Amino acid sequence: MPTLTIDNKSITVPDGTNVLEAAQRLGIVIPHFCYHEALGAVGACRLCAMMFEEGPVKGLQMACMVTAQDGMQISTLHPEAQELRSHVIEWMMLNHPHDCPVCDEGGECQLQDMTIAGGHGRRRYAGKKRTWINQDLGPFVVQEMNRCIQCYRCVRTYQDYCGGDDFGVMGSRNRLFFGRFQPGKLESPFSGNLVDVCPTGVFTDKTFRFKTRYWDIEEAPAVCPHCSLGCTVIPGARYRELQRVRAGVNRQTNGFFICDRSRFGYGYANHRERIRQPNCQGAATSWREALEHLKERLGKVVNEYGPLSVAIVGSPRSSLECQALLREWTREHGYRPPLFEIDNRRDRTARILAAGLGKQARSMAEIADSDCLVMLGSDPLNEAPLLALAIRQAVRNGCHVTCLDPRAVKLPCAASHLPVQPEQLLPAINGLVANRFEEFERQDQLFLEGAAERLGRAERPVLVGGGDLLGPEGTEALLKAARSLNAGLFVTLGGPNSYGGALLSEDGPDSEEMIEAALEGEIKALFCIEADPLTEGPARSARALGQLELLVVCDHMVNRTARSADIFLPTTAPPEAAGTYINNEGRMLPFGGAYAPGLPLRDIGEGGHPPRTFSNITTGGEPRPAWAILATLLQRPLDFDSIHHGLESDPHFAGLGLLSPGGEGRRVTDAGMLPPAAQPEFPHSAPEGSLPLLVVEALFGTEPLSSLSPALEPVIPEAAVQLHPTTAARLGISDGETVSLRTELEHLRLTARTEAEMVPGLLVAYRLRGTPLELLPVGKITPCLLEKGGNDA
Amino acid sequence: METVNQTTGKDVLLPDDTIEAFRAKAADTPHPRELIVDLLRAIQDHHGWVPDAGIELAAQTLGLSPLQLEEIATFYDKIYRQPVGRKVIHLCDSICCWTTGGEQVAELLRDKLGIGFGETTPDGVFTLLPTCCLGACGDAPAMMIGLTTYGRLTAEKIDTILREIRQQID
Amino acid sequence: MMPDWIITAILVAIKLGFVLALLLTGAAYLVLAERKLLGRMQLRYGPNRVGPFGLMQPLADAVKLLMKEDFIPAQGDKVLFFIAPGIAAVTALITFAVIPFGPPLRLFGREMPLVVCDLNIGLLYFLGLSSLAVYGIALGGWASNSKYALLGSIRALAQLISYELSMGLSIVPVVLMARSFSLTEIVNAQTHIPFALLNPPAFLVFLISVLAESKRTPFDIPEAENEIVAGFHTEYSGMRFGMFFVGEYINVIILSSMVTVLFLGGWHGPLLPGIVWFFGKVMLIAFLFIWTRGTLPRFRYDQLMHFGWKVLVPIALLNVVVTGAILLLLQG
Amino acid sequence: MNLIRGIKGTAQAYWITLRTMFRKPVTIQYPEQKRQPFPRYRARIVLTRDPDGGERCVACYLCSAACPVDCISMQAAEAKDGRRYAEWFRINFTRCIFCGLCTEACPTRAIQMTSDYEICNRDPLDLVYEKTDLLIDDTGKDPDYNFYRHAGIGVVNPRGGNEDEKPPADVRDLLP
Repeated sequence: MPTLTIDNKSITVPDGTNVLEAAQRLGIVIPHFCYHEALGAVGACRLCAMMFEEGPVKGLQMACMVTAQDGMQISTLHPEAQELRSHVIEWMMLNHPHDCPVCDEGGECQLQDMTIAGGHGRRRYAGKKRTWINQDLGPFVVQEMNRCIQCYRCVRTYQDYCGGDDFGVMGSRNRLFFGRFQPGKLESPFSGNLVDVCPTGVFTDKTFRFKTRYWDIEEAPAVCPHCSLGCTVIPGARYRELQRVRAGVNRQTNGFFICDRSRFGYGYANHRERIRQPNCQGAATSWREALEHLKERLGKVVNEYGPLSVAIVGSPRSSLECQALLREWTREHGYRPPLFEIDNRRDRTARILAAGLGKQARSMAEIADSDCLVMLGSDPLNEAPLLALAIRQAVRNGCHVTCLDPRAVKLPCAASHLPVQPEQLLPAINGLVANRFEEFERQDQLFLEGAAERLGRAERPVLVGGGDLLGPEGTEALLKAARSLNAGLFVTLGGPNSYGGALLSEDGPDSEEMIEAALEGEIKALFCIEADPLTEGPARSARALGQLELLVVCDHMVNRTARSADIFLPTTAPPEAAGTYINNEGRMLPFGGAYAPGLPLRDIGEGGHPPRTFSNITTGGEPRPAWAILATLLQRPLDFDSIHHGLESDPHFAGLGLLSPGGEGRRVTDAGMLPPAAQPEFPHSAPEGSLPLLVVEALFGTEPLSSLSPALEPVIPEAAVQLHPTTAARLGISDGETVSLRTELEHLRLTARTEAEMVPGLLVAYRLRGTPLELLPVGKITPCLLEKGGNDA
Repeated sequence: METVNQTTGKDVLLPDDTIEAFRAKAADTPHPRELIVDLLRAIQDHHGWVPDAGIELAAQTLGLSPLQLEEIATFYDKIYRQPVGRKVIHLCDSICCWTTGGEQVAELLRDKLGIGFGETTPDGVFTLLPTCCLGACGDAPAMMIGLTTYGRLTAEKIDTILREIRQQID
Repeated sequence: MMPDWIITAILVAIKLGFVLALLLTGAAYLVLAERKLLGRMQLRYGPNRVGPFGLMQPLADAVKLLMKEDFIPAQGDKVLFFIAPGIAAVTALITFAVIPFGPPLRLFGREMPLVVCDLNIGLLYFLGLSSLAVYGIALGGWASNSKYALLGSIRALAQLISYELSMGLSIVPVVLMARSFSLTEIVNAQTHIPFALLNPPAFLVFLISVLAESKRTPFDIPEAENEIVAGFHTEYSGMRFGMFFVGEYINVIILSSMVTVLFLGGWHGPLLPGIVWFFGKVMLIAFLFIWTRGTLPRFRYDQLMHFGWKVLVPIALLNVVVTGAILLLLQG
Repeated sequence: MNLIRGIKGTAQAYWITLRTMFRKPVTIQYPEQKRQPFPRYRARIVLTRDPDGGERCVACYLCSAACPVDCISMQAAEAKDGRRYAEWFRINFTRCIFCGLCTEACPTRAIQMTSDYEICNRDPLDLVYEKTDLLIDDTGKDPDYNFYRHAGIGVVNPRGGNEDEKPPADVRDLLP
């Protein structure tokens, strides 16, 4: 812990801190470009010069390249240092165009700030400036190379940190071009980070192009709702339109970066089909009337059939506050205990994990620090993209990654991948503990023994699981394995708040029981809060819902269930209201509401022009947070304090009220909790000649919220079925051919894609929204018949 | 040198056996990137310069992305990403050569060849390029053609060299 | 012949009607006169848009005040808030009851004094009512539940109490000289020489105290607009504010009348009819009020208190003693 | 002495106000009599055009950021040729205080002030000016300035074709 003095202020910093970081801790602003906390220092921009006056290092040095040592006396205001900085920034600005007024970075431009901070206020260079022809980099990022100052941050982010190989730097000397070999879409799923990381306007957000300046945008730190990792994001809105999402900083989860699904999948909040008014039987009405009507209908059902005839389905998309009030509501009125996930498999997986995770919990920061990772049934780039980035960092630090998965798992780093059948995952996990792999072929045995051996040797091993593929049984086995191997555990779950729902539902009933009860006519009223049983629930949901007398849906997106609701109450989208999510490692992460809901100005119908008449009422401002609707029904005060107070009586949630949005959050306290009773799944009877079909998540197009985003439309994959070349050859199918796929309920026409790295004998398809594939449960094996052609269908 | 595939009549960047050799080498090395310069030079030797298709071929051969090849190809000025004459004259314009009459040599070459820097003679024989240093300051002024460095250039010497090369080619 | 009491009643009604009309129109046009005069003192025209020379301005103001939104502060004391402007206006109006504004008139064969009610303790009645007027201000400021209003009314209370003392003391010599509390008697005592000439110190002290009593410049700290918005009537609007406003200007008329009655010989004067003399003198004093407003800046609060207690009160006290001594000597 | 000076001073003040009362007022009776503003007087805001007739405004939002009373609002948009322009532009003249900070902030000389000060109106909505009300067919001051001739975006001239620019560079070029 060296102590050094900068500008006559002393500070003690941890070993290995560089002088620039030490100065930043002291609040001293020193211009810099190439240094970035996540990327490290390379001393390339020559801008952070400081004068080292006394101590082990002497003279004018780049602060980012000098490790802080005891007894250093440093001056940032030394005339020589100041002069050097002002010259360096002037060189950098030589070719920079005077186009700040038409640049989207203007106002939040590090170059603007650093130029002024560096002491270069007026351009002396009157010569001609270098220009470039830009490349089209796809639907997400706009390039404007004229503005480039060659700091290399983009390349270091894209290639080194994110592992992309289609973007880089070309040329040499004063002629450097940062781009692709040929114009085209940036292939990395983390390409949007170029926007955040570029200190000037070379890379800007195409979806945000020319929309708003930094000072006009309404922002609040929030938690990404598109997977279970809980990355910190900062959504920004103007004129009631969610216009962009940028990465927030949370050193425990996402660090400094986010994935493109998180950044460009925000369009759901502005979706044109979003219903923004309460309605009864399809007719728009007021909140007061809708709630009166709801109470009346609910009262009637309760009077006639008793309180147990009312069932409630919550959702992993809902905030913890909403889920807590749901539980209270059912307890107060004696309704059936609520469900927080309608997908039974995901529900049980989350509950088993929440009950047992305890000390085995690891954060993404700890994954990046791990020295041995074993991935089981996890495909991070498709299921939880930021996890892939954490794994890459671990690999960069010398970690070995082993991956067992039926799919062709692609990682942005080196990994040894063994394709296994989905049902082999469980024996593999048990085998890792016992180091016995009799059920596997000889070659696979060797692979697995190697993995087990590395796991035993590792100091900070982590088992990474994909909840969808592992299922409840696999997760339970993985939990046991992690405990007996004394390894960390990191399992991705179904939704952003699956963990919170799991903690609240404990060993309560599951959706199978509820649907069964509904089919037997015991349930007469169903209350869906941001849940969509018709899409996500068991196949029998439709029949069960047909027997209801009252279906109430509170949601901010239109889905199958919402369309058939008797009473629909509009709720706010995640960026429109505050709340708390608990991510898959049990970290409580509060988020703030960035803006108040309302119909975007652009959609009001005057061609984007604001109306000329002034009004106190926000058009389309009716949506309310789901928790607020519940609080109104419960006649509770409309603030979080009482909800948090109620939750904190449960030891899991200790300290919840102290957290604030944008912080690192806090892991839930490990306290005894009952997991649901084990219930083995029985495979469907497979018809003759059928193949197992595994439906999985994809990076784009399968997550319910982001798939509504128009910005992602160009990157949503085709509806295809993946199969191993040998399987394809056996069926006489070639790559790119249209095939017909029959399941018990559906008949689809898809494109066949051969994939050499996946396991033979299995079909894999993405659960694309808006196609019949979305009705197939994720992670479950569905037997199906695959035929060539399918033109008759 | 065979530059046209006899069966397809198209430009061939590299004979198939050379590609296979590189592919085998790439499979053996932990970092195929180290073969980039060799492969690009091989293509250049064979084809004269490296077109986009050459970059793509090299990328595919080494299992890398085209960009990773292009990064290297555009970095070195001795790898030509645009068509050049059959012989490329790299004339040093660094300080030592400049002080010993580099400018006059440049003038002379421009006159003799009838082209400016970066241009190719109409007969496609010579391309004239400046280069920042050839490491031949002791023999300044210097130029390099192919793999040969010529020092202490004078008008007569240049005449002789150009004539010899033309003769070789013919 | 009508019964005596009916005639009395009719006469009283006529006088009341006359006085009321006179006071209200007087107050209204005093406002206009003030705005015009102040305008001219500041090289402006003053109101000149409504009617010829802006003569309809008071009417326009009245209509405006009547049409304005009547606003009551949410946390205010509603009852007191209603009452306070009434107190201010009514106390001002009924003070005039004891002021004789002309020589007795013969009407219906009876001598009718030109005073609504010739009380033998008229002076005490005036002093009493002027003390009561403080309630309007104090309650108004309190009921508004606003810091500015409260500050304004506290200031008003302190100021009025302080200056009432010197005012009362400066009247004592008048009573000594006139040997009566009846205002008619006091006027009659000045048939030849007004008390202003007989006892200039008492006149000056009274004039200054009266300025302070009316809360006008340079003694307008209760409503000092650049410190406390508008003082005690900050929260008032519409006609309720109008009542405060009218009360203030009626007060100016009454206090000018009191100066006339007590020191300037009332209706006494050569050639012209008494009533003309009386109102002429009143207008002169009123003009003095306006002129002062156009001339002097506002006192600071401590200066105000200093002046009241350390200058006016001692002078008035000394004057009482000196006057008494001189009167005793003259008698003896 | 103090007393005499005080009395004299007070009397003098009274004399001055009395004397002033009889002077001619300086008021100008506005609607009937109008005053010619000084040449550098700055009032009603307009949007000017560049010498080529295009809109100068690039909707950079700087004027709305500089405006102390928040009376300017706009939305930027991109034309087919890459030109950034204001999709709509609105100045609420009921709020404008004619401080001129917007013209100082304007990097393209688009927003300028005129000497027209008579913009009172009975209906506040008539004082909310849209782009069609603001845009004039003139360059105002700096008649030769066209932002896009200097910005390097390639709207007026092809990229690299402006006066102070080199032709576009190419990393594949043979020359260093």
